[in-house]
Amino acid sequence: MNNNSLIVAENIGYKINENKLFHRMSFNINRGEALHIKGSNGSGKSTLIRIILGITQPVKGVIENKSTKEICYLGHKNALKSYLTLEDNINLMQLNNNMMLNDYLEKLELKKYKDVTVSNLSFGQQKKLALLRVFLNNSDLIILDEPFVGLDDNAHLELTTFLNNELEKNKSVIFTSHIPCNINSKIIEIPQ
Amino acid sequence: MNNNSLIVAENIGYKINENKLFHRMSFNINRGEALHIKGSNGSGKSTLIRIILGITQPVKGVIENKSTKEICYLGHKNALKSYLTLEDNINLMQLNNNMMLNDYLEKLELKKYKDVTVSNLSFGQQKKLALLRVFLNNSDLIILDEPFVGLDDNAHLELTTFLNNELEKNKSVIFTSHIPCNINSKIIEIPQ
Amino acid sequence: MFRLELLKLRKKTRSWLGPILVFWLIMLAYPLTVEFLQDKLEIGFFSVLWIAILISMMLATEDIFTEDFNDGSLEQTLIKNLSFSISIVTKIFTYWLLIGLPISILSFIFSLGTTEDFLLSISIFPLAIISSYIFLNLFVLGNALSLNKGSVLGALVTMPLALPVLIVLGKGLIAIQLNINFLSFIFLLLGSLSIIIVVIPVVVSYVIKAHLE
Amino acid sequence: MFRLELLKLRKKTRSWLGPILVFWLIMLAYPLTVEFLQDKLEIGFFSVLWIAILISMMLATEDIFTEDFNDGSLEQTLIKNLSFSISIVTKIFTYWLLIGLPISILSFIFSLGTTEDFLLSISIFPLAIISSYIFLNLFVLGNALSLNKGSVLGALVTMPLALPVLIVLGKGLIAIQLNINFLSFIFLLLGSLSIIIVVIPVVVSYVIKAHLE
Amino acid sequence: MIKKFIHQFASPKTYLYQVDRFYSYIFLFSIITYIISITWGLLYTPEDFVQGNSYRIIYLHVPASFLSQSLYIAMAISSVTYLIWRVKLAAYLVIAIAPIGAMTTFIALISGSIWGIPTWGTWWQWDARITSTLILFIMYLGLISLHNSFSNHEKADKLLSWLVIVGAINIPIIKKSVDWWSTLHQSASITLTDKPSIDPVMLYPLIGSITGFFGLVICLVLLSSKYQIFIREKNKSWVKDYV
Ligand code: HEM
Ligand SMILES: Nc1ncnc2c1ncn2[C@@H]1O[C@H](COP(=O)(O)OP(=O)(O)OP(=O)(O)O)[C@@H](O)[C@H]1O
Ligand SMILES: Nc1ncnc2c1ncn2[C@@H]1O[C@H](COP(=O)(O)OP(=O)(O)OP(=O)(O)O)[C@@H](O)[C@H]1O
Ligand SMILES: [Mg+2]
Ligand SMILES: [Mg+2]
Repeated sequence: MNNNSLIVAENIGYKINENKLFHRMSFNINRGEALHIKGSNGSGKSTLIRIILGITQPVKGVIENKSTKEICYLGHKNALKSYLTLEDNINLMQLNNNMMLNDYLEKLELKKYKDVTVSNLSFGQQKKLALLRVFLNNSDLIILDEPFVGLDDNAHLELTTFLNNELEKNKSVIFTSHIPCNINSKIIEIPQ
Repeated sequence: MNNNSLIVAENIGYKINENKLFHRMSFNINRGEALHIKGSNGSGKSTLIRIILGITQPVKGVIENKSTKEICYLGHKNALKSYLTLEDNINLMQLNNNMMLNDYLEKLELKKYKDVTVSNLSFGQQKKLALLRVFLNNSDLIILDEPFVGLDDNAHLELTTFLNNELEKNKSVIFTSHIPCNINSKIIEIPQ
Repeated sequence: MFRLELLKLRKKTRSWLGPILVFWLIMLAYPLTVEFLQDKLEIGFFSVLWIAILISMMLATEDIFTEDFNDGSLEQTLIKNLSFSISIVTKIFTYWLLIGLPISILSFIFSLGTTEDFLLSISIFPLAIISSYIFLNLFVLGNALSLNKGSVLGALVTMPLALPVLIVLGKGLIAIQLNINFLSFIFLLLGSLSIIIVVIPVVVSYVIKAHLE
Repeated sequence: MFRLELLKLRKKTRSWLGPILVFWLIMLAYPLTVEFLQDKLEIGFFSVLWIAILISMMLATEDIFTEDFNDGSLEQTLIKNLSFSISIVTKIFTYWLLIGLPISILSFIFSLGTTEDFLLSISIFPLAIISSYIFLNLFVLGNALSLNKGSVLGALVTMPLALPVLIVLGKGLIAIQLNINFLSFIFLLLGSLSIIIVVIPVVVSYVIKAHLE
Repeated sequence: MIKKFIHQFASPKTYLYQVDRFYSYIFLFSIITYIISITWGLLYTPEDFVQGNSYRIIYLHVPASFLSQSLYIAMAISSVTYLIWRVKLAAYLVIAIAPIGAMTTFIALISGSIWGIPTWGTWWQWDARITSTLILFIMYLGLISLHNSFSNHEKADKLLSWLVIVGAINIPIIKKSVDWWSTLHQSASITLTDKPSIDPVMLYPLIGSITGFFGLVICLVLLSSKYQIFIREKNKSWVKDYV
């Protein structure tokens, strides 16, 4: 509860149609901290994230977001337009940092696919394209719902290094993952 | 090339729009064998699988499928109807083995969600539901494109045990995965 | 298989009830847009009826394949050991049963309500049945051609194919009213239908396979 | 933001060219379904015109939100620091610009071609512009209400709302022909439009938020 | 032998450099021809006895209608070349011509409609020639759309070529429609065998306008094929050098 905290959740609970997902969850995230939300399938990780984002309202408790900037979020769905090319999708994302963009396109091996329609890209390439929004964010809170899904080793490494860098820059990260990853983070576990 | 072989691929090559994915790939799979197709994102694993399935034609080479039964396939997409309930989706799959079905519903912790619309299920629950088609297959070749994506540890274990059992029953498995898994298999790597 | 298609479509209320409601809306709205006497109402009535059937069939097929394409079911059907064309025929028939048939019945009712001529209206019924089936097939083809969102191929191809049917319908109506060779129009339509029923599923299955490659 | 919507829609050829082509088809097909002399053609013409505008607006909005809903873009828009209602207004305007406006122009041309009455046709133009915008808004509401495939809520709600507009259009036409208080109809429509433009986006944004929860 | 020759000559690279050599001459020649014949036709020919001044739209209508079919035939020839000899350039030409063909057909339809208003009293008639021209227009659009809707360019090329060849039946139908069915539309006024049924005063500017229009459209086709080559071969080193 210090000045440094970004998200403060107190006693939040959620249920849908008599299906109690969690209750009395309290946690807080400071700047420069990462939070790994763990739990089995269907335990309510994505739901909790949507509560943090403010899309869903918790049934009980309060949650406070002290950041003034837009949250950078990537969920299970990529928010890509499958009928547009890679390049058009990047245009839609309105990423400003052009130099870095080229850098990341190179690193993620997407450069030569600029004119390929997204529906023709491979599963992992689509995820990597969606992650560009994260790599080039300018917010102080990054929320990722299973971002490692479908990534090959190279891209996986790229993402962990990036996130660790961001943490050092005093940004905060909240993520879920069933795939082990190398990020130094607090852990909360949603019980079944 | 013995009597026991199920899939025989010789010198197959594929390219799309001047983008050469692979060439001169040869491999064969015998009954009771597993094949792990490896490669980085966009290297052509899913494309190779679609060629094995006969959906896509290779540009060069021949591939022969000696199985007489339908292939059991689960790709990146779940082939579920998101507007139907879990139960209706199971009905659509036309799975016959009812006792086993209940067993697996129990094991995968899906039982209590029978009446929930698939679009409301969690990411992992949807994958598990799609995997029911695999768990209750009656074919002698199972092809899975990144089946471990989104599964929690319990479901992951369930799937590997199942696949290992199938292999012992002399069935064959072809799969791709960026997530390490415990299946004793041949490996082919598609070079970048 | 038919049972499965039926289950799928029935639960997707919007897809079958939507077109029927729209048909109903158009037929209800028609008299509102004209301010003429009862007898003049009939003049435009049948144009609107045919166009309404055309439209509702178009709406009915709007995602007949795109959905299966996007969620991966189409691939599953493709690797089944059964003819893809047959599965398309089944699908079309299911759609017709849940949408085309009710609309044909509604056509009869609306026609009776407007013209108050039972004989005329009862002749409208087979015309509506056959033409809805033909339109459904045409739009299925159109939908298959434009599985890809960027393409308007479907609309472009269906149009020239639908026009002759509309012409025949228009002429058939005159035939009914003048009480001449009405049956020959029915046979003409039935003839086209029988060709279409065979050809379209085959073409559609090729088109979809090409799209999936 | 408008620029982005425009880019998105423009590349999705089927979504904007499709409805325009369908409109064109209906208007072309209309004379084929009737076998009357030129002067009688006019009687049904305007009914068909209004219905065609209605239909093409319905087609235009058919996946205005479902697509964004399914691919997750809607969530992204929601967490942006900008008003969701405004983004809906922008979206509607883009759709109208790419579909409603061309259709209004086509209405003018078809009307001119059929009636050969320039003054009448030039009065049709504003009616078409305003009514296409109104219809678009109504169907956007409908689409938002039935984001979920199982629901026909959209069709059910839009219908009673569209009927009054059609009635006004019908009466407006009479007004033009009799050369009386045409302007008052335009004002009536403009009045409804101005209310709708404000109310619908707000309602729609609530509905969508409720769907996403 | 033939195959080797064709492949050598029809490499996109050679083609591109040849186009650059001749393009400006063709352009200059045709624009001058077209302007001269049009001014002549519009200003210095007498009014038509029956149609008054409205017939002057002929200088747009006839060349456009004529070209809409010629371009389709060119597409069909390219398609055959592609399917038999697998010449890539031919495939590029097919898809390069299609939009230009659609454009000229559109001009033919519009100019015909405009001409129809004073002469026939209607702008549209479901008569054989007009309908078949409309179908030609829709076919052009359909072919373009078909090509766009397949992500695999080679597949798209092959399919397109086959369909172009199948669709070629429409061409004789358009040509002969005025003879086979009695229609509102004019029958041929210029034929190779008979003496023209049109006054020489109108004939020469008409021929001139056809030639000029033809040249201009060829220029468009050249530009469009250049564009196609750039798109399809953009990863080849010589294209990068060229640009
Ligand atoms: C939308 C309406 C029309 C369409 C689609 C149309 C189409 C065509 C076509 C396809 C040709 C054939 C060109 C060729 O033989 O290579 C043609 C030629 C011609 N059209 Fe039209 N036309 C239309 C209206 C008119 C009208 C209204 C007139 C004048 C009354 C007219 C006069 C002519 C003449 C004089 C020729 C030249 C005939 C020849 O020398 O072969 N057309 N038109
Ligand atoms: N209408 C409903 N009725 C009953 N349960 C529901 C309903 N809608 C959603 N649920 C349940 O709420 C839970 C939502 O879980 P959520 O998506 O947050 O899981 P998750 O922890 O992200 O899982 P995963 O690891 O699979 O992504 C699921 O168990 C789902 O079945
Ligand atoms: N039209 C096209 N033009 C160029 N490249 C294309 C086109 N369509 C597909 N591709 C490429 O073909 C490849 C298809 O790869 P595929 O989906 O088989 O990859 P994968 O090995 O399964 O990757 P992942 O691990 O990400 O699932 C991708 O690199 C994709 O970009
Ligand atoms: Mg989740
Ligand atoms: Mg893959």
